[in-house]
Amino acid sequence: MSDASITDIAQAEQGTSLWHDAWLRLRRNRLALFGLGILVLFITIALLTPWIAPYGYAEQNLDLGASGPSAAHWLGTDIFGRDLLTQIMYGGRISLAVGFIATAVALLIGVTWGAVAGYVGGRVDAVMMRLVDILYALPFMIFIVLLMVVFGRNLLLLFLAIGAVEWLTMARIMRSQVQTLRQQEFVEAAVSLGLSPSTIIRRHVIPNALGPIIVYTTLTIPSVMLLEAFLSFLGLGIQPPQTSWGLLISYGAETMEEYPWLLLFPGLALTLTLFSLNFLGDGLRDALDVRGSRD
Amino acid sequence: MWRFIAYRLLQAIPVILAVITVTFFLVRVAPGGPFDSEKAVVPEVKAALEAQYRLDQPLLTQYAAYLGDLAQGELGPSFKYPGRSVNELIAAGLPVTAELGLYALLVAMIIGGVAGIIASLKPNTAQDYLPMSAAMIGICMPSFLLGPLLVLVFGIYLDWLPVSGWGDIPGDKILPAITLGSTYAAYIARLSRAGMLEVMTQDYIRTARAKGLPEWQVVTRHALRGGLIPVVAFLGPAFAGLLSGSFVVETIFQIPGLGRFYVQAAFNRDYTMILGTTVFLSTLIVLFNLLSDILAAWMNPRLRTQFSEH
Amino acid sequence: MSLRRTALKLLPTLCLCVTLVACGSGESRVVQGNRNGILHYGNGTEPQGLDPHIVTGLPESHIVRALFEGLAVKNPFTLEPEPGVAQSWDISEDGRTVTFHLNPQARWSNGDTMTAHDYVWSWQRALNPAMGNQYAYMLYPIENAEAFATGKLQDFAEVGVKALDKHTLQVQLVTATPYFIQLMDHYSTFAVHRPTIEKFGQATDRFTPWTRVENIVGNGAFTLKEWKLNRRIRVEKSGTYWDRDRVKLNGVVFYPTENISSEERMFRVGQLHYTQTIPLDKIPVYRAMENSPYVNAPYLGTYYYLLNINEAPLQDVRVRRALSLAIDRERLNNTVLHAANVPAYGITPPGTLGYQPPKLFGHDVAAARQLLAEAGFPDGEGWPGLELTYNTSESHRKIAVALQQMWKDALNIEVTLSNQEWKVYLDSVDQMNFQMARRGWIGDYVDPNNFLDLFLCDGGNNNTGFCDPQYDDMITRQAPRAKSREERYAIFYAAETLLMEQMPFIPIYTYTSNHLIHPSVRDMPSNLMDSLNLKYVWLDQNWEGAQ
Amino acid sequence: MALLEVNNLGVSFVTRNGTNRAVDDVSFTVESGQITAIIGESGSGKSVACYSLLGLIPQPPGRIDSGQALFGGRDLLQLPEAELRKVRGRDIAMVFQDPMTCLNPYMTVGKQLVEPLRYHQKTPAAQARRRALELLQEVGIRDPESTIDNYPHQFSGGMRQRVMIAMALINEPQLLIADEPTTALDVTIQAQILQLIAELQRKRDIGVIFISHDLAVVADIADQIVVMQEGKIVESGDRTGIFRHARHPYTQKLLAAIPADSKAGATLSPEPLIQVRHLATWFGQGRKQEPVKAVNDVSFDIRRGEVLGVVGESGSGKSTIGRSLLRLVPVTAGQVLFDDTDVTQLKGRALKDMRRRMQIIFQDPFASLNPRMTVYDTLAEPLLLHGIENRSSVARGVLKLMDDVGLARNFVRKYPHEFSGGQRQRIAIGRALATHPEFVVADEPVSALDVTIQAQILDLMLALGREYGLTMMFISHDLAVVRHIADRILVLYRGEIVEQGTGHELFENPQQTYTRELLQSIPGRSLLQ
Repeated sequence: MSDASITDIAQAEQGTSLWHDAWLRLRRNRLALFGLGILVLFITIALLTPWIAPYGYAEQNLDLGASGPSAAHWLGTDIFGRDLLTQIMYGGRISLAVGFIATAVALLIGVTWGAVAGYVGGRVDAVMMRLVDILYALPFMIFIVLLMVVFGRNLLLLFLAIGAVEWLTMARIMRSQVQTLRQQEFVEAAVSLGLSPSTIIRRHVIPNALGPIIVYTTLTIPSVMLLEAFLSFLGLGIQPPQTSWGLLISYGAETMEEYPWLLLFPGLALTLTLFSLNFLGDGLRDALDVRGSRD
Repeated sequence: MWRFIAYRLLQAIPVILAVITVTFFLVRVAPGGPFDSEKAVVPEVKAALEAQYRLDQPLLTQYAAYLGDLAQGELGPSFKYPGRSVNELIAAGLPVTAELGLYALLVAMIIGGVAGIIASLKPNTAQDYLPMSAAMIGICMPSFLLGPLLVLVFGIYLDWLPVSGWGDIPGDKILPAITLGSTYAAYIARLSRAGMLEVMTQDYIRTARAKGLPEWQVVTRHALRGGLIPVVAFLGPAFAGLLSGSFVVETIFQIPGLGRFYVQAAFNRDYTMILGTTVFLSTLIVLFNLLSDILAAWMNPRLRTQFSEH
Repeated sequence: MSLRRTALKLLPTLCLCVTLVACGSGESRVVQGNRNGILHYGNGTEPQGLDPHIVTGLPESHIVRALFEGLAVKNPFTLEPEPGVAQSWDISEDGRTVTFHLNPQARWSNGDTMTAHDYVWSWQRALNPAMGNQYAYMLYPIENAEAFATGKLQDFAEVGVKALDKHTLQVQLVTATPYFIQLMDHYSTFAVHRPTIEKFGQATDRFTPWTRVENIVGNGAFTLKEWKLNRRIRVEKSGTYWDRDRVKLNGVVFYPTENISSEERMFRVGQLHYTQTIPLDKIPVYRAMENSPYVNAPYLGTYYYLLNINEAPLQDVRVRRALSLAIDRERLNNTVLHAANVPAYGITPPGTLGYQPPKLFGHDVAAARQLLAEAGFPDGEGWPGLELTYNTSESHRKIAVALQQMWKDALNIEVTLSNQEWKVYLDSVDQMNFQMARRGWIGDYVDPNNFLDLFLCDGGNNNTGFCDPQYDDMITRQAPRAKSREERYAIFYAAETLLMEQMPFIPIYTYTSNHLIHPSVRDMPSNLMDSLNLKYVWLDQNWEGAQ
Repeated sequence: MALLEVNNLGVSFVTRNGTNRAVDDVSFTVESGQITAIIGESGSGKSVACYSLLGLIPQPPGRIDSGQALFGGRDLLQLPEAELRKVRGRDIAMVFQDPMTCLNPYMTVGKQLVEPLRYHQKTPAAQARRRALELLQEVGIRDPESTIDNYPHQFSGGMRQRVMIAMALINEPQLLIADEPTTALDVTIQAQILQLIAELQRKRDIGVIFISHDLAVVADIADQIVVMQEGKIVESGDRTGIFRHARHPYTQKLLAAIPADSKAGATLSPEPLIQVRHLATWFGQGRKQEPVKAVNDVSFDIRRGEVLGVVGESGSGKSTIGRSLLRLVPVTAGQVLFDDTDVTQLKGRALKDMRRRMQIIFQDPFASLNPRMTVYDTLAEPLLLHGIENRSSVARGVLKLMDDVGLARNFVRKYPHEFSGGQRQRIAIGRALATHPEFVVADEPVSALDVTIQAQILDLMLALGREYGLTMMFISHDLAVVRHIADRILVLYRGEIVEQGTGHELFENPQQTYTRELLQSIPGRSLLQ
């Protein structure tokens, strides 16, 4: 074998997967990079919070009470005189974890469920989607209260409960995507190669349906963060003095006139996350759409 | 067409039946009963109350009796509001919530549609980013935040609009509709932008341009219809969502709608009310999904003729 | 495309709407109300119903008490009973026989005369177990009433209530009950109109439409004119009420103001004369106002934490006392609660009809640490942890969070919080499935007994596991036999002292009522019961000039 | 004076990878009353040159660098957008390639038809409608009164193209630009449309620019021919000049690519590899509906090493036969014996093994390749699946396949969209051959390709067929192509076989009218004989 063909083989074997290529393309998208940067920053802060937070998260100063931004408390304090910056940092730990993990759970279930239903079709599809319909219609609150009573309160359950709700829409989107993809000739080609349905779904269908799923995912994460606050009110979520952005925002909303900073800064944190996610999501969608990079 | 509708409705029956069954037993196992209150209830009184509501009978008997009533369209008496039937309560709340939902949907479509279309005409420019960013804020702005904010600004500081009520003071429907619609506006903006972007690359748009039509006519006459089909398909689920999700807005604005009943029923463990609203809403969801499918099909002539031929 | 056309058509309409309303909302409801004598009243929630023998809540009571009237009525200024349907009453020497003389002018709103028989029939209905009246126990002081209400006695004739003639009602009590006359102002003892109820079903049916606008017959100062679910209930001055000349309002509109922030905003723009309550953090703002509409008054209720004394480490009284001593109630009240309440050190609100509860302890960190060390947890060492359960609410959370930190700071112990949805919380408390739980008790009538009998061994609302025969004896046997109010209060004082030494609960504060009341509202005094008597209220159109 | 005179036109596209000069110094003229054909393969700039005249290329990324286009004394390239709009659809009208996508599916044909009239002439609605009806009649729509309010999907492809033509002519333009107007149509329809355009042009005495990749198509109608390659005009002249005396090698290559010969009959083993017996494939349409009988009671044999051609127009069931053989659609009845195994009965493991032995190449190389898989992944997948190569040897196997199908090795990490149509089809062929199949179904493998590429791919397939010892089923609507490659041909009409024989037999002595009709429609036939 000639030298040339050896380098060819080496080149062929060098792992440049779809994701690697997507990353290369993503690196050229400044907005997406900005989003990614912010997210990485937030996650890093969240991870380091116990060491870098200016105050203890339960540390109160009742006599100080709610005070606006100052040199001692950059973002002000809440009614207990707790440092808001510290609260937001600790809240971010919970919110980001809930946002990402619960969405990942929803993604896993929803994408699998929708892909199978859409690909297999027929009766299986009908039964699977009717199940989704039923779950859609159940009174969510009762369901949550029951979950809590049966399994007790823990964070894992919170993730599952949220995931259990959010996957439904995910499954629907996935299914409709798959239904159109199923007709495509490259799927037919895969069938004629003798690939098993599960391999076809995994290798040929899902990667091509990712675009809308990614966009929906980036919208899901912030709404999951807010949902967490609601569940906390039902008693399923986290307990004081632990906090989350969703809770901080809903507390802040109560006193938006008296202590506007209590709403403004947590709201800013969530909004920034949402925008970053969105830029990243759109960027990722474009990056994964290998055809788009032609123009 | 009719066959299709009949088929879909037929399919809905087992779904709704399953929803009823699961809900029925779900609420019974949930902790706390309808008669629990902070001051302990004398056991004899509690027994008397339970007897009045058939709660002393075996669960399966109650279930069968409930289904029997349901078949006759009876949703039973409310636990929380003695002297009122669930039918009556739903009948009182539905028109209000439906009206609110409709306005909200209109707001969502106007704001979202316009934002999405404007954004799609010049993708990846300021004309795209600005309306889409505004739409995104709508998504992360929950109604418990947006509602009071709007009230403070327009109701109190500017004193332009009433802070609450429904049909009592002129203009009191505007803020609730905007609050409820904004979240959906954001989704519609994204959908219509994506839809329009897709359509604007179609060959028939080039045909329209080749005819010499000015750009705005190309957009309104040729692109809009195809571009908005995904939006129309979204309207059904959205309206169903508006109906069941209007609780927060109804509470903030003191609106006598169904959303409050739906959520409070769960808080009160008002068994018949939970079941009644759930059955009712799940039926509505099915109907509206069907309706928007039909509408989307009707907007697409290819599907329309398929329907009418069948 | 038709969609576009519709949108185009709607556009001008929308623009018009905006310009119309942009001119401002016009004259406010309050200004209109002042002119027309209509009070706009924020009433908390949609009433469950208006049947006096079914309803249980405060919002219901406000409306029911406008539509009905008891035999005796509490004067809103003094809380002393004054004539209602009964123009006078006699109490026998032994205090066990009460004879009411009904006002011959008392009429039902359809014109029927009110009779003593109405009361016999109504009380039978109120006590009938099939009725499921949760406040039937208000009539338990009457002889055999409890037996009848619990189904042990079938024949109502044996219950101690008799119509001597058309206008004379005689009641036989189990034992002398000083607060019995007061109970006549509670809606569960109100008379209801028999022909109306029977027209729509059996006496004890819960589901009949007899309370609807078109059907209801009452005997109060007002009559029901409009009932729009979740929207408003409108009542108008009654033309048949015996004391109608004293009634100054032409009508009242009750609003189900579920959301307290919304209620406050409605008040601010002049949609309400009166709010049920006020968001905690708004208090400083309103308090600082000139001519402040903020009204704060003592209220007959106590906010406390139940301690489950069957559970470690709370079975040790030293731990219980340490927890209580470590709380700086003054500081809590002055910071988080915006000084809106009164720190409590016992169960009975101070000044309950002249009774002053003992104050056995205060904020004493050193003593608390000492007690905890004696109990085996010096500086929190070996502390097994403690969970505080409360139902989801902004103010409960605030108090819990503040106390959690106080305990941490003072005793170096961890207390975890657990908020629960309302019904779940009720279930937990009822099943004693908690270690420490928030609780509030609002008095049904103004008497220390109403608070102290909570902690009887078989008290349905005890929920602590506390049981002391000596305490039971003092409350159930010694106190009713007391010859004088002083003697009775002394027994109560001793009993409460015993209770607070055992500390089966931690008192936090005594409730106050917090309202926003428009300055034009007159003669709506605050009182311990927050008792609303609309008969006296009037609206001053010239309130601005008057000030 | 010429109707349109284009001088030194230059258009470029600015992309991330630099500026791409799509049209380079192009000059040509169009006379009134003549058809000027612009010929070139995709990417040659022929469409861009015409679109840029009317301001129809998106700017950016497009950019007109230089030149002028004189039309009626004005330079179109200098006109402001508003003026240009008045020219578009009124003085110069266009007909596009794919009538499927170029008509607005959400509007009735009537509404679309009158739009140019209503917009440019402000004609009253009733009058415009009358005019539309007349024109529909003229372009050969039967019973326009009842079909004018139908939607485009209710018309067949040919009818749609007639509607497009009517729409272009409704303002009586002086110049008609037809961009590959027949490429997406069946041969018989193509012949009709070509005839229609020629007729209308003569009758109205207007100028026509006819853009096509296929010289044969314009052989009968063009007056002037312009040949473009890579943005430049390589040769131009009148029809006879180009066809008889082409000077430029590219033009000669184009002429040579027109398949004109029958495959010489080869000696084949008589042993059949595949025996199809009473095959029927029906598609249900709901319970009460009559099923679509796509393939109805078809029997034939394919001998080992044979290339069997299957011809028919769209809807004849030719694709369904191929897919039925491969079990890609459920078969309703009948048997497919492959080496004496009934393929229709196979399940699970046995089916998977059978799939290795039979492969398919699809028409549209855009759709048949997973857009998110590189060439390497696409080719490695079957190799690994069937254990032909293992993890360590798979790279070598992939490169071998690329060599076989004539793809440069350094393309191995590229995605399908980075390739031209011909290259993509090579990848698809490589994928099909990866499993070392015995039998390959080629479903219109070249009809989406430019003519010169067509010839290359056909030659490649023949060569590979020999090398791998393949038996092949070659499906096409184009009789000329099939004749070139197939040993034996089946003619399919409405799900049934109407005639079969060798290419030579069919061409020289067609038995059925339908076959004759097909033969008549082969474009440029007159010229070639």
